[in-house]
Amino acid sequence: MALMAEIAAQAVQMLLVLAIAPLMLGITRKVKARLLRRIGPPIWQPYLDLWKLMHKEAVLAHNASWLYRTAPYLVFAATWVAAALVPTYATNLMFSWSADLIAIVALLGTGRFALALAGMDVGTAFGGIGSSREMLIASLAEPAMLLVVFTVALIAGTTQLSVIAETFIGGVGVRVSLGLALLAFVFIAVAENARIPIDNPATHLELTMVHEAMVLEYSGRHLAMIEAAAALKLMLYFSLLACLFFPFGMATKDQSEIALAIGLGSYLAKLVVLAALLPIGETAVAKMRVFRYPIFLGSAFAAAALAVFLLFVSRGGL
Amino acid sequence: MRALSFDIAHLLAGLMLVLSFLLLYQDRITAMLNVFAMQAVALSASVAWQAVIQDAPHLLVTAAIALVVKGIVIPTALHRIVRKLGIHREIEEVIGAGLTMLVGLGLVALSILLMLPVGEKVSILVREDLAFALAVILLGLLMMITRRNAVTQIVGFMSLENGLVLAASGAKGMPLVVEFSVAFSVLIAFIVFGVFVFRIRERFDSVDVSALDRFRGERGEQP
Amino acid sequence: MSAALFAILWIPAVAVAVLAFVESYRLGAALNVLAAGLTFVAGLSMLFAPQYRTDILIVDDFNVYLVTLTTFVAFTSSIFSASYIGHELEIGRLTPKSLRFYHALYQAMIGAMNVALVANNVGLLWVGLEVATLTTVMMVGIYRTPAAVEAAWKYFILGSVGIALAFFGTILVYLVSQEVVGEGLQAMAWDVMLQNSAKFDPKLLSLAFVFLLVGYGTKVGLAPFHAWLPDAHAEGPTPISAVLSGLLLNVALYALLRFKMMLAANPDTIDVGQVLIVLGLVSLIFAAFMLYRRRDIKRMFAYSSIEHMGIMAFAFGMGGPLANFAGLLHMTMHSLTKSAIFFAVGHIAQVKGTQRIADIKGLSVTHPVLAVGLGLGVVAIAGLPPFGVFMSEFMLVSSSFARQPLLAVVLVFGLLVAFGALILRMQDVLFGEPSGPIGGVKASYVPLFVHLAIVLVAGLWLPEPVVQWFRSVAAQLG
Amino acid sequence: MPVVVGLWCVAGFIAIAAVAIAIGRFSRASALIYGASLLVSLAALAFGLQHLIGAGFPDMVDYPLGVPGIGAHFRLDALSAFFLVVINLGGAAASLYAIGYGRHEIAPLRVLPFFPAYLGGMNLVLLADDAFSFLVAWEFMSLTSWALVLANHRAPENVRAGYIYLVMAGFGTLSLLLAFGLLAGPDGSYAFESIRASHPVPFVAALTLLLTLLGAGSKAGLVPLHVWLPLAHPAAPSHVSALMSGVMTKVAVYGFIRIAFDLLGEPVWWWSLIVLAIGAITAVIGILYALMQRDIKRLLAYSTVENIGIVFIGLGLALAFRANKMELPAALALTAALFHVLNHSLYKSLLFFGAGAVLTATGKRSLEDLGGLIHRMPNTAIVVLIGCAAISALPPLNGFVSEWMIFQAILVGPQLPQWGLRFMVPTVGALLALSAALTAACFVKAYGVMFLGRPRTPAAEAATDADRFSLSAMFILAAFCFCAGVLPGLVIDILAPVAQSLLGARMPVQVHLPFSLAWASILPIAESRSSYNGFIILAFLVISGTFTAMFIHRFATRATRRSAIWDCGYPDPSVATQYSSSSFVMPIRRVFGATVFDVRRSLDMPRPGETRPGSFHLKVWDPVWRYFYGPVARLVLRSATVLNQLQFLTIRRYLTLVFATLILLLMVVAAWR
Repeated sequence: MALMAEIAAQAVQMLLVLAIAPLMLGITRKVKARLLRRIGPPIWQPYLDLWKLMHKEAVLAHNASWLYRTAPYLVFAATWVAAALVPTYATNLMFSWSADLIAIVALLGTGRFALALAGMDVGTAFGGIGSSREMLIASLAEPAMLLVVFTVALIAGTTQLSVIAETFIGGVGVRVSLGLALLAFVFIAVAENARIPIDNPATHLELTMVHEAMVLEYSGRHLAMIEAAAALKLMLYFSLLACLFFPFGMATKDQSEIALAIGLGSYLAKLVVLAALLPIGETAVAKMRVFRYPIFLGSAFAAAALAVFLLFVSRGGL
Repeated sequence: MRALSFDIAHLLAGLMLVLSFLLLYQDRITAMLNVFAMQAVALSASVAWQAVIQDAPHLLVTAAIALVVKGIVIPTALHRIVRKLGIHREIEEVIGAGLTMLVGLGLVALSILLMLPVGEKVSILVREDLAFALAVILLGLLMMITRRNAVTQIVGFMSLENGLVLAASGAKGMPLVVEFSVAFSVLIAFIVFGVFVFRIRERFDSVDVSALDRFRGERGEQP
Repeated sequence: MSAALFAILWIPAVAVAVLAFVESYRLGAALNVLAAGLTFVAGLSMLFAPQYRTDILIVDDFNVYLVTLTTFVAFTSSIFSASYIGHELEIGRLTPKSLRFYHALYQAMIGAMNVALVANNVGLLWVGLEVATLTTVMMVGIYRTPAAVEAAWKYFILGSVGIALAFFGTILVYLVSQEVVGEGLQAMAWDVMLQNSAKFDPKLLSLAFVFLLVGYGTKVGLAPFHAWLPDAHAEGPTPISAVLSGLLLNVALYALLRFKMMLAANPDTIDVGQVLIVLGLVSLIFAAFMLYRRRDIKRMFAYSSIEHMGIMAFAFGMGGPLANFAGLLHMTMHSLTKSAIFFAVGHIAQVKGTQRIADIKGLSVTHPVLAVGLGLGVVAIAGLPPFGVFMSEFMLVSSSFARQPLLAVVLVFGLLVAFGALILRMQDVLFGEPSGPIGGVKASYVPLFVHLAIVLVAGLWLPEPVVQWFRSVAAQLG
Repeated sequence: MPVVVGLWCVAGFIAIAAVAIAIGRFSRASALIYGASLLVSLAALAFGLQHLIGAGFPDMVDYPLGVPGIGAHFRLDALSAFFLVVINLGGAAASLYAIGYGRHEIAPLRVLPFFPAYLGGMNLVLLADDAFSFLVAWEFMSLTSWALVLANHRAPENVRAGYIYLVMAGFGTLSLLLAFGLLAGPDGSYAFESIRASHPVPFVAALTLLLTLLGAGSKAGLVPLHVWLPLAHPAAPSHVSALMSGVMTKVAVYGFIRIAFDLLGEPVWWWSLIVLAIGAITAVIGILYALMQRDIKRLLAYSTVENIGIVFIGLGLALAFRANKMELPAALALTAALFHVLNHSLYKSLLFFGAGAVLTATGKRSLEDLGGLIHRMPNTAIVVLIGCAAISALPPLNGFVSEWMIFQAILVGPQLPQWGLRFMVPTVGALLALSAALTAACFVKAYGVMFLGRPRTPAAEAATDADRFSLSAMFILAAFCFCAGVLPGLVIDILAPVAQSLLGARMPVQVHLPFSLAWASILPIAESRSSYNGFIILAFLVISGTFTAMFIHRFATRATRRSAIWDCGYPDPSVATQYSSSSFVMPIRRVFGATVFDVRRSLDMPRPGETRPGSFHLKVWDPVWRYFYGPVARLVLRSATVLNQLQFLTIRRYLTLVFATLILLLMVVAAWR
């Protein structure tokens, strides 16, 4: 019986992230539009888009292979699973131990791998540009991400997200290194989610496209899957940010209804705040040239490395 | 008697050394050949004297060989070769006679230096004798490498060999000395013969190297 | 005096007399093989004959094995030469008359080397070595080409100077011992000297050794006394190259070692070991670099012989049971391998009609068997397992690195440089687009592959008697 | 007893080689020979596995061979048993593959005898238990593989590759020889037991470790000794390339482990600094060069360099922990390294097989000439895709597991007392992450350009799928990659005896019954509560993916229409407009270019109005050639040229040399005391 309950809790989380991911997208778009003095689409617009796309027939190039058709589902599944494994409103969900932070990052990598291949499948120049740049960004972001993981793992003594969250809720005091790690993490999240200044989700200008270029040929349900995956990814990074740096409010030991409710509420609140902050940041800066990515992500790397080394100092070694 | 015998042996050995220096000094082939003949005579004399004082009659044979072969036969043969092959009468020196002399002196000094500290186990006579012999040998080698002319170099080798015989005869009761001297005479005969047959004229330096490349295929870079 | 000893000295002598009068070259070759074979049998039986000494001759465990090796290689080389000479006669590089001369000299050389090996009297040792040298001189010049004459002449002059210096050394040794053991033959007997060498005058003994070193070292082919060696190997008939590399160098080294023992027993003499180490390393490095610019395949392997003589000199210079063992093993393995290589090279040069490496390509396509033979030979001589040379180099390098790291590093450097050159040339010859004639071979592969087989087996397993022999000699060498 | 079985397997290989010499020229021979090798390697594999599972207690035997007085010793323990498994798995796969692939061989006699001999040599290395037998087997391995590299000797570049390979091998053997010389000491106790018994002083031990790094590293391909791999591996026939790249490098790793962890006794902490640094540099440099390659087999060879770097990172960590008596993390790091060894042997062999299949189908090795093969070679495409995903360390495949474990070990790093290591370990971790990400990029490129897009040449257009033997070999390896990724716990438990015997500690038991939901999830060490469960991740992926697909097909639409490429409205029929290998990596080249590459570009752009075509040439070199090997080679040749003067002196000059030496020696005598 308890087993069923736990499975239910896990299932709830899976559906939850899936359900509110497009909403986050909608909120960011809306806020952004307002900042640009536009009315902007309603915040549930993403749901409508997805629904529409799902019902359109998928148009495939003549030489599209089976890989092209399966990739969207793989990307979606990988991202969804990753998102579902991040503790959102409660820790110690039943499957949370089956993958730690590194595994979650790697799962996103699986999705990226599939998408990059799909981008090259029909053999267009745009697809190639997209895949190539996507892999470049990833290869620059990954080391920084690892160092962020390293920082939190050094404090929590593990890479297991639930445990990290619990440790931080237990209170580790304000640390410079955590601040730096946060900075680095934000940079990485921006890059990974193809947001300004790295990429612009709202453009089809070939010189600047990265993510959009990869998925240029997609249509119909496949495109829907990819869009959903992108939303889930954004969502995942929001949850990670919340869980790693602002875990307060999460339901940890006592899994009582109250605690769960508090956890859920605080979680949603955090998400909304983040979803509102992102476009503000985006409107503040301008899109970068491709060959300035290294500098952007390099600074993320530097911040993360600094975080690690400061940690030694602040602790005088472990 | 002991002292006298010693002095005479010493004298003859010294004479050979002086003659070696004369050989180094010569710059005309004919004269040099004569000096060499003199050295051969001196050698045979000293060997004969050793035969007397060691009362080792077989040494007389050696002395005879030295006298006949090196004192008479070979010099005359070389005179003929020089005429036949039309070898220049002058001797091409690699380094000047004066410098050669200095080096020679150095070699003599070295050989004395080597022999002086030899312990009491070895009789004084042998020691002195060896010092001279060694000096003669080294001077012979020096002559071989400071002269370009084939005949001169043969002569150098032979005076080297004189030194050997001198040393051998000085070695008390050394077996087979005669045989060795015979063997050496044969060896030298070979050399003379070789010069004659292979028409090795001016240069005892090997035949001009560049001429040999096409046989050896050795010059130049690898492809 | 055992029958075997008698045989190894007199069979060649008789053979010389006979062969000098045999007109037909086929008969001559056959007789040559026969005589060499009998000598080998005799040499083999000497392994079982008791030890023996007089003031003139000696058979101890230092030379008995070398006699066997020498007679064996002489035998196989005579088989090879039989098939080689025939071809030379066809293409008219040699005349039947010169072949008579050649066969007689061949036996004379074997006899002389045997004399040198079993001589107890250092004078006789000298005689044997010099006769062997002179006979090879004549055989090197046998082609009468300007290059051959040049090589023979060079060999002859340098050799004669060596002879003279070695003789002076011998006189000195006699003088030293005569003052201690008294006049007469026993003063020239090596074993007597060895027993008394502790009482000898160290200064004079060292002086004697220096002359012997330069004199015999010229025949060992240690740099800088090596000059005659490459040309003699390259311009002479290949069987002679094989015998030169395989035997004469060994015998000369053997002579040196006899005297080294004498000095090793006398504490106050100069440190022979260091001298040998220096000469060995110089030869090794020098030869290793010289290998790169070689165009003539036989001359290249001649330089490789210099290199290996350097290695042996280094080993004996290091001394100690392991290094000496390695040195002795290396002597054996090198003579077998190098002669095998020359067998292969001889046939290759015949089928391709040239000794220029640049003109021999893709041999593995045109003449696979020869290619395999040469390849295995080079692999073995380059010190790669599972061949015997590797075992000796293994012991030498590992033991000397534990004792004298810097020297061992120099040694390894030289080995590596030589390795690079040998492999480079071997690949040039064996691989790539084939060039030159495809024609068949009238070759006797037996000697080649017998040698390689022995080297291979020895690289994996040494029979116990051999080990014992090496051990006892290594102990004597100090 | 087991060790004797192993020796029998070696003997079997040698026997097959002998037979191959005899019957090699017949047409049917190749199938026969490869079949026999398959059987023998399967036998060796089985018994190695059985010995490993049976806790792998050491078992020794010696024969009166080899160095007199020492004898030839052979020993089978957990470590060698594990490597037996790795090697014979690769060997069996290669043999199976070659049953089909070998038919295309032009000169079978240049391959057939050496292939089994090569396998035998590698097996013998693992069994050898004294310095001499070890080196003999080691060099025998090099020789046979050298012969295989020269199988197609008419291409000059292959001859060059073989030369460089053999010289590097000789260098490696000599350094190992020196290392053993130090270990064995002046009196030459070469047997490994006596070496284990002796404890060298730290300085000597450190020197030995460095020499071992040189020796084993030159065979394994550590930077800067890696230059021969990208030359030699492509030159050999593909099944041999698979062995050289996927298996022989593992033998080198074995050699390093054997000396550094077994013979050398207790390590000193700073050794690990060296190993870690070299490992990390090797990983990054290797994958960066792999990215730049156009020739698929060279790309794979460079990626081997990278993976070897990763393995050495693991080994370095193990050394560091061991030096500080932290057995459990040491066990974790070592197990991770060994796991990666296994993984790499699996997917690298698979990828080389794939490359071989493409090579035989199209005759092209350059990526720029391929494309669209996923349509013509569907089966090959699937297995190669699995291989690429596995090597790119993507969950739920096996490559990820080993890298995850190494990361876990890295996360324990800060508990090390030495500051040097504390700063080194995170840096290494970042570099490892970098190389992992670049690997993904590299294989997206490789797979994308080779199998996806449109065919770039008629040859690629006409390709047909591989034969069934080759395919089955590839599918088996792919299956192994999959299983090792999904059930890593099993592998870790099988590996446990190795760490136990070398470090006296092991990772916690992973697979324990009764079956629970936590079944088969990895728990690296108790204190870090991290865990990973490939099985559940896979289940999640499959369930959610299929569920979504079914949902959409059921409730939305499954209508599909084929049409021309849209390409933003400007479709271009020319296949040349596709992204090529070079263009794909251009950004990465621009980012890292100045620092690590030696790039030569030449652009020829006709002025407007000129009709001639423009051209752009790009060549990326390994700078180690320009800055190290080139100068060394030039130096050797120059000194050879200088010394060569001595060949042409005159007799008189030679006499002068003799005379000078004589005088010198005389002076020595005169000066002596």
